[in-house]
Amino acid sequence: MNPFKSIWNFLYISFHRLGSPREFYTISAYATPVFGLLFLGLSTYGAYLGLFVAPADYQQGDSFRIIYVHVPAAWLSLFIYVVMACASAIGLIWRMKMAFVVALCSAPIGAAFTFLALATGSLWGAPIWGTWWEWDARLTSELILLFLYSGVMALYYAFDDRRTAERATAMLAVVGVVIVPIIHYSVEWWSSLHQGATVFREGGPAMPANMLTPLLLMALGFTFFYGYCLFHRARNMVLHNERNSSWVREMINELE
Amino acid sequence: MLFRNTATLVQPLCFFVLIALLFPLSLPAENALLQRIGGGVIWVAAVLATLLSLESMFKPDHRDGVLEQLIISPRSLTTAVLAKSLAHWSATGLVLTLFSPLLSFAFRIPAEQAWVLFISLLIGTPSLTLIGAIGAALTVTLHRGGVLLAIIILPLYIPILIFGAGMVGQSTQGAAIDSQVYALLAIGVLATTLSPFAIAASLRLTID
Amino acid sequence: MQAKHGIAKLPFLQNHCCIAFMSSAARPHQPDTVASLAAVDIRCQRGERTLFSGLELSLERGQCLHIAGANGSGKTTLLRTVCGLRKADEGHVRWQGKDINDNHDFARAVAYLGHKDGLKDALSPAENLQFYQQLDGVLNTTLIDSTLQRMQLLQCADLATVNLSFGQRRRLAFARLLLQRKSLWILDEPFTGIDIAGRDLVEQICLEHLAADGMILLTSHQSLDHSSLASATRVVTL
Amino acid sequence: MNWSDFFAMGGYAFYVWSAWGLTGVVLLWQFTQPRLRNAKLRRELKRHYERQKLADSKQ
Repeated sequence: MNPFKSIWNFLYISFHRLGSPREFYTISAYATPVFGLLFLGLSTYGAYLGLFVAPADYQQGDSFRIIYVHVPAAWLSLFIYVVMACASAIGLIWRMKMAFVVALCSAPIGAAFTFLALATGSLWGAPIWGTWWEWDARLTSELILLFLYSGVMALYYAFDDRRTAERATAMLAVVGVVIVPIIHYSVEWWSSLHQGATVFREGGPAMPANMLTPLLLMALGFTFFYGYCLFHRARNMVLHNERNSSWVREMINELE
Repeated sequence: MLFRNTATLVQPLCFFVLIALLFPLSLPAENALLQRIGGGVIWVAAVLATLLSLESMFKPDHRDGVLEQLIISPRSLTTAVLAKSLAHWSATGLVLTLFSPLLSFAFRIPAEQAWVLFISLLIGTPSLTLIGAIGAALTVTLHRGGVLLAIIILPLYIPILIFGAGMVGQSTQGAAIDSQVYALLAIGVLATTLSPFAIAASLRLTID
Repeated sequence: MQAKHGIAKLPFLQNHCCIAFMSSAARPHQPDTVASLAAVDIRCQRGERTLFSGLELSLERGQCLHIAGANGSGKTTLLRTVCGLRKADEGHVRWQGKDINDNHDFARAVAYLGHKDGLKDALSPAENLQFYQQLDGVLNTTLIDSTLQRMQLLQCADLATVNLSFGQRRRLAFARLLLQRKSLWILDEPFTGIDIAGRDLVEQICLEHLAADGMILLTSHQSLDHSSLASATRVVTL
Repeated sequence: MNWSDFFAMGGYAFYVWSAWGLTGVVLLWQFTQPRLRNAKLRRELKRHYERQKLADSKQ
């Protein structure tokens, strides 16, 4: 059996096994602590590097260290939205309950990270711009993303029947993800209309290595944190949704 | 059907004009200021009027059961929904666009910019109705879906608003506006091709 | 060329009904040869409560199936699942062996009459029927008048539907059913709110439909034993 | 590496530490919320099942 075939049907089987809430619950029991540990390891190390070791930026001085919190949060807020949209699409196409659970559990985490990105962004810009809020392209896109998240969550809680709520929210997430790049493009154009390129640049690969590595570590660490919270919330949701099924009853009764 | 009860025709229009007129009343009414904000204000009024009238797109049909018949009929729901959206646009978007030159006088917008505003509304409002219809389809079964419709749809309207109002702003400074025209047209094409499927799917999702 | 790919030219733009855009001229509906409806191991849930599970249903030509059951036992949900408005949580509904999901033949064969009668209040009965005819791409007003006459609604054919009594509206909804000439009728509480004369008329229509190899799936509180339909009816209780 | 100028952060202490502090708070909150919900959920489910056992035994 050539390797690709075996990898493919391993993915295929695990994809389906993850599909059933019970399998997910047992698998996630192991995966959650692993994610937690990875997050702790990476982030503390990244934080240590970012705060202590990395040299101050020649122009912005130490306020530049906020980047180690702002960029991972901003990147994650977009990443989580895309994950939510993919999970929703999977849920809608193959009718997988678990996909909806993943999508719905990601929404609050995504919103939290978007808020975080907004707050740290304005904190970072404050000393430079002198104001707490600046109509800068990235901050405005984050703000709109925050409204998208709240729209998705508001729609979910508006329905009384859970099944319709899941499917409607999934549809909104999919429609949203199609429009997010357009929003980003229009905001970029719009902000270039008002003032020139913004003062604080993203940093990005142009940064020297010792500034960049903590950034990557932090971003990776946050992603595992997202994985950890997602699995935790998903387990709760699975318990709640499947409470009438026998395996949940046995599990709970065993606990006494 | 829509033209039958003219009420649904006149209401968005009055709402549009009223909102637009609020601004000159509430702001110091010297010409320079009015002219600069005119394009943006009229666009925001158009967005709000469209949003308000979206409610009456699927709710009446849902209430009397016609929507169910549409869903199970052999006729493809997507074309039915596209036809319904175009009919709905002609009652709201089109009417607002035709009235916008009148409002431009109230805002002392010179003829040349008023013409640009007219074009931007003409191109932009169909996408407003089409994308808004997705939200209307999602919230059709809810009793108090109005506010929710605004919350989920307004973020999606932002690119259209930016390009539409931006087009007028650019033209006041005499700058070239063709990039915005292309952007709005692109969004329009995207909306007309993709959203009917999304609307039909949303209806099938929420009606059961 | 235009007829070939079936885009019917807009017969009358001044017609105020926006659905007149509908394309693809429809072929006349003859009841299909092998027609059978089968529901296999269906489970339906409302909220967290499972209404029924593992339900088996089958319906052959010329048969009428009466779903009996207390209020809230899921009769309406079952009907809406069978007619495709709602997806079953588990199990399949098959028409001629093929799943009804996105099944064009099934869509052409099924007609549904629910609690909501699907009539526009602002339109008159004649216009309502005209709307449904256009939906199938057919237009022949003589058929409309004959159906209305059959349902004794001719005298109020041009009154706005909002002024009709509940019984008259139910008869108008039945007129729509007659008009669409579909082979499978799914009726939710067809007899509620109809007077004795109306009830006989409805039973008469159903009998004719069954005689013409049609199929009926209905729910009703009253038992059908004493009615003329009893002979052709099987009863399933939820 | 003396601690005092580390905390001063080149004059931007307030901004840097509030940014990191906020991050800590948000992460902590995202970390604990599911745990609280989990505990509450388990208690509710336990009571729910006991009530059902009671209901079954009564019939």
